[in-house]
Amino acid sequence: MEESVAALTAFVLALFVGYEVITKVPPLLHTPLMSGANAISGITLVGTLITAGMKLTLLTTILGFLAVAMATANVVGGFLITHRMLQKFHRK
Amino acid sequence: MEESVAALTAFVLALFVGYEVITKVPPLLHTPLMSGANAISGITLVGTLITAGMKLTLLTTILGFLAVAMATANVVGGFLITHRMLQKFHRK
Amino acid sequence: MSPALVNLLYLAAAVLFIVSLKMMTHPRTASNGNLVGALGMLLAVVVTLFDKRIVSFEVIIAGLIAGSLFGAVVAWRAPMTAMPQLVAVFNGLGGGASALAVGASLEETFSNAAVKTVSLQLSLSAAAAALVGAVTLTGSFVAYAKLQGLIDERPVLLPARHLINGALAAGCVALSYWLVVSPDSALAFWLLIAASGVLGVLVVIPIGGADMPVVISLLNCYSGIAAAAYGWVLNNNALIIAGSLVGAAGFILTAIMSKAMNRSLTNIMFAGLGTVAAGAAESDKVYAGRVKSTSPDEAAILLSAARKVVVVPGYGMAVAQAQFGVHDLMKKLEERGVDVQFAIHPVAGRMPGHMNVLLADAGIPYDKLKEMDEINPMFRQVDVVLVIGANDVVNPLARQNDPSVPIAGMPILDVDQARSVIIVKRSLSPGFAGIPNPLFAADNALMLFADANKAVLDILTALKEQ
Amino acid sequence: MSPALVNLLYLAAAVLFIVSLKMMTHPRTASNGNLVGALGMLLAVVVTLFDKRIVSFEVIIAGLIAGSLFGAVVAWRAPMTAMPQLVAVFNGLGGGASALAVGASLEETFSNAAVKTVSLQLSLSAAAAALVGAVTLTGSFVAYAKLQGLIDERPVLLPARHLINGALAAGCVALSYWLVVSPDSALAFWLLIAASGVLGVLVVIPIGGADMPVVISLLNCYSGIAAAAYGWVLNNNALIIAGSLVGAAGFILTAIMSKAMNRSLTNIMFAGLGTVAAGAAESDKVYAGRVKSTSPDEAAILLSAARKVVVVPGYGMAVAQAQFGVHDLMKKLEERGVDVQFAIHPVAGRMPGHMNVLLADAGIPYDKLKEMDEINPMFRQVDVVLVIGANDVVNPLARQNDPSVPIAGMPILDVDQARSVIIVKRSLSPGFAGIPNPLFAADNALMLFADANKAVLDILTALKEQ
Ligand SMILES: NC(=O)c1ccc[n+]([C@@H]2O[C@H](COP(=O)([O-])OP(=O)(O)OC[C@H]3O[C@@H](n4cnc5c(N)ncnc54)[C@H](OP(=O)(O)O)[C@@H]3O)[C@@H](O)[C@H]2O)c1
Ligand SMILES: NC(=O)c1ccc[n+]([C@@H]2O[C@H](COP(=O)([O-])OP(=O)(O)OC[C@H]3O[C@@H](n4cnc5c(N)ncnc54)[C@H](OP(=O)(O)O)[C@@H]3O)[C@@H](O)[C@H]2O)c1
Repeated sequence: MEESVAALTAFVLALFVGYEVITKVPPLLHTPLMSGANAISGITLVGTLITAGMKLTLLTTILGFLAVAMATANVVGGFLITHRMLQKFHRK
Repeated sequence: MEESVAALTAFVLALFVGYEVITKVPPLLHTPLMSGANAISGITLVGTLITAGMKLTLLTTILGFLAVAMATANVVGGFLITHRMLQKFHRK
Repeated sequence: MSPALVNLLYLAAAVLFIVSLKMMTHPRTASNGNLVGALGMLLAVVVTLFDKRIVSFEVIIAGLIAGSLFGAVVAWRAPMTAMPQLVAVFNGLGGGASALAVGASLEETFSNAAVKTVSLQLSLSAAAAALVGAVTLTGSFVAYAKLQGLIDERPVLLPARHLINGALAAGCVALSYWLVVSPDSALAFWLLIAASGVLGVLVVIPIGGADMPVVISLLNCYSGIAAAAYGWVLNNNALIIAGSLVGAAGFILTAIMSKAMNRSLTNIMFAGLGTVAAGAAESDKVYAGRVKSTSPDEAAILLSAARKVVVVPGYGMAVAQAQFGVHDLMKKLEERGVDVQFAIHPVAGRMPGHMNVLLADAGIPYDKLKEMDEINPMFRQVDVVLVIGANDVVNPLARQNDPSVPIAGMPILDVDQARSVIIVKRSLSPGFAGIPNPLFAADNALMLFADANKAVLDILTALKEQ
Repeated sequence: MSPALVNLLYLAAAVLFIVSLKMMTHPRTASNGNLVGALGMLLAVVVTLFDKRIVSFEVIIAGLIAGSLFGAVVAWRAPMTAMPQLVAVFNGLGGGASALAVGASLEETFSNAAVKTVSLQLSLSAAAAALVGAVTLTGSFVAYAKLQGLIDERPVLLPARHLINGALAAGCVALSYWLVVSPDSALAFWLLIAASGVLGVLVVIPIGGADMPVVISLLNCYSGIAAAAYGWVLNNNALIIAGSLVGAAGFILTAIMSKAMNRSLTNIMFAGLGTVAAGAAESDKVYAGRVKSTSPDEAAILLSAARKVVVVPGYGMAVAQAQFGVHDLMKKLEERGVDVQFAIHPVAGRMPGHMNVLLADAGIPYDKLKEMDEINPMFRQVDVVLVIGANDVVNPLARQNDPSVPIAGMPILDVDQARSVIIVKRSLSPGFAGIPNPLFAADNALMLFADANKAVLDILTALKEQ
């Protein structure tokens, strides 16, 4: 239970941080923000790594592989398209 | 150590929250902000309560009493002057 | 590594994510901010790989390579105009990944002969991951298919759809209950995955293509919350913090879009908007012979005689891919000493910031892109406004209080205050909101009926020939 | 109560503090925001009292009553003009409280015959609390005494003060080391308290009265960090989060003040500014017979003939307590159809937001108080600017790049662009920065030499007699 309260604390505080920071992003950058946030949501990769790292049966091996591959695609693709988009923004 | 990392997490996230929120306070309200923040820093009252709640010797009793009284003065006085100041602000 | 050190490094990764989002608040720093975010992710992954819990690396390495290749190739080859659907695909993959990972944990627990029960935490999180993950996966793919034109982007309204969806949702709840209360095999989990997957399809199908960005943003919000919940199970701060950041981002972007469209989220999700066609009678009343049309040559003369020109891009520019022509037009006019600026409405196009990305792609510097509040007071001093494929965002009907007007109360660009307005579109047909636009019949308005790209190129040719 | 529930409620208290600060971002919600903060504090205190660890309530109740009475009486009776020093006093008390509380824990541990060693966590936190707490206590009281006029507010520059302070600081470090490494009695702790207390006095004494707000804000920042450290020892999230919020607030306000004064923190803390007097020769050159003075009657005529008047208040208005007269003057002018507004420079007066509090106290609505960036572009349309006891914030020398000018680069109110400027002050003597002000010799400037309050009342009388 103690641990859960600590987790909740981090969750609540991060929500506040997220709210404050993201309301400051100008409309100009809303599309890259959307895709950048999506890339960050690929953090589930960390969870899939832990799962895939303890392979046992054939079924779990396949599931683990798929999970890691999909999460990696989310992360790599997400950061890459955001990067491509932001490269286009420049001053005169 | 685990606990310390959780504490550090809360500390770091709260610093971000504080920074984001407080940079949004307009100069109009900087004086009440200063005194309001000071009132909140009176949260050490909670710590002094825990200490004073386990009285043992005469010396620690006196110290505990003084600590609680001083921290309470900080809290009560702090919120009160902030309140008085803010009562003055009104639209036409 | 000691658990404390691992957690400290996860915290560092989370701080990098926060810094990354903070750097996104300015176009000068945004690009580096994205790299900072990627660095945070790299740190989190490396820390995880060094953590004691991982015993076998083959599957991981294979997955990392396969996923990286797929992600990189898709992201690298996609055109800038396909950004919304790309975000949907990647988001869907992320949601699916967490569902599968939890499924693997579950199967492993059951395959272990010694263990006959599953902890409450695991079964709870498995139910949550299955629900959110599968809905995100299939919902995002439907959104992708609609935007990519693989399936009809109009709302597909099944008869009794609310009933079917309600029944499916009830089934999902029942399956979750089974999974949590008597977890004796993984069957409940996979059934739940299947039901949620179907639900994801059925929920998104009746939403019009134009509302897809809202859906994508909402699914993004979900996947953030799911990541945070997953982090709670693993007791991992990086997941918790990153997840809630993403949740907040998705929520705020969704709210901004609904607010700028002046519609509630419920309306977007359940009203099946996008099927209504404007009544012909109504538009006849508005336009009734008062619409003046013009030619590219005349437009070129007007533009080159102006001192101050403002371009208002809209969804039609995106459809026609006219942004490159617009860039050349801007250059040509500037050569002739005309001051050219761009007025960007917050919901022009079909996703937040849509126009900005396209114009930036065409090489137009971002300091020429003005936000609505900044440029609205200046329209009185503008000689010519060139509206390219925009409609709702310049519709003066929005200023009325009439609740039957779907965009009533939405702030618009006050282009009607300029000396003259040239509107490029193919016909008098309405925009996303499906209502006529009195601007087209205004005294100072001239219609240039053509595909946006063709019109811009024709004006350019006319300018060169002058 | 279970520990988890206690922690949950502490988290709720912390969230209330955050919400409280968020509500401080708008004058409409700020007052309720303060109440929300007080509610959070009440919650934290009640939770603590119900927590198992507390066995004896007599001392606590006595302390709560004594502290509440003292705090309430002092806060209730103090005039609005004494706000900076009041904040200093309360902040000092808070710092002292945590030092004493840690001292009590330490004494108790040593008095317990069974325990012969102290945990590293306790000794570390004891050293930190002694240092920060005692410095905050004595430093705040010196700041109080300076602002309250109990001691000379000019910098007291001891010979070899850097040497003495350095030696004291080294002593503090040595005592802390002793306390942490071989904690066998509380002696090291009390010696450390004494040394830090002296250090607090010596560090603040050489700082000029006008720089006190920066010092107070910095000490506020320290006490926040100290509370967070204390929370780390007690493993209490309410303390950690509230402490870091306060730390951030103190830090940001300090930074805003230094930046607006265009000075570094080091300069404020160690330069002993406030002793320099402007060279008479230099000011002769600037003013040399070009200063025109005026009378309250003439000022009244100018003001009542104006359509737009802007009042610029400064430190002199606070000294003369002229805000009530200013309020009446505003009313009178408005009766005559004159548009009156106030231009508030971010560092006018002696603490951030100083002028706003005084003018609000006098009943002037806050929508008449304009920030610098908002009003600067409008001065060209202003007929009369009435500068009341302000000097540095309207000094055009700040626009120069000359590094010998202490305020060079500080943004100022562009009052010299108005049609005419009336400056109320008692003499040509300089303001806080100690430099002459070319504005006083400008063609469109008129000096009204008098105490601010007297001048305002005289103008008011003249207006009534007109
Ligand atoms: N940005 C967002 O986040 C977002 C999200 C969801 C919904 N929306 C909604 O989308 C709308 C955006 O307004 P908008 O003014 O940008 O677009 P709009 O109101 O949808 O109008 C687009 C116009 O472009 C014209 N068009 C289409 N293809 C064209 C082509 N190839 N060449 C020239 N013109 C073409 C169409 O007229 P013709 O057919 O006559 O050519 C149409 O009237 C708003 O109602 C908003 O609420 C926005
Ligand atoms: N606000 C902050 O946070 C803060 C903090 C620390 C330092 N500061 C500094 O304080 C200064 C503030 O500028 P300011 O323009 O408000 O004040 P100022 O430059 O200090 O000038 C105040 C003027 O008021 C006049 N005065 C004093 N008593 C008066 C009375 N009874 N009646 C009429 N006039 C009186 C003085 O002239 P006479 O003696 O001729 O009357 C003096 O020139 C800046 O340099 C700023 O950097 C501000």
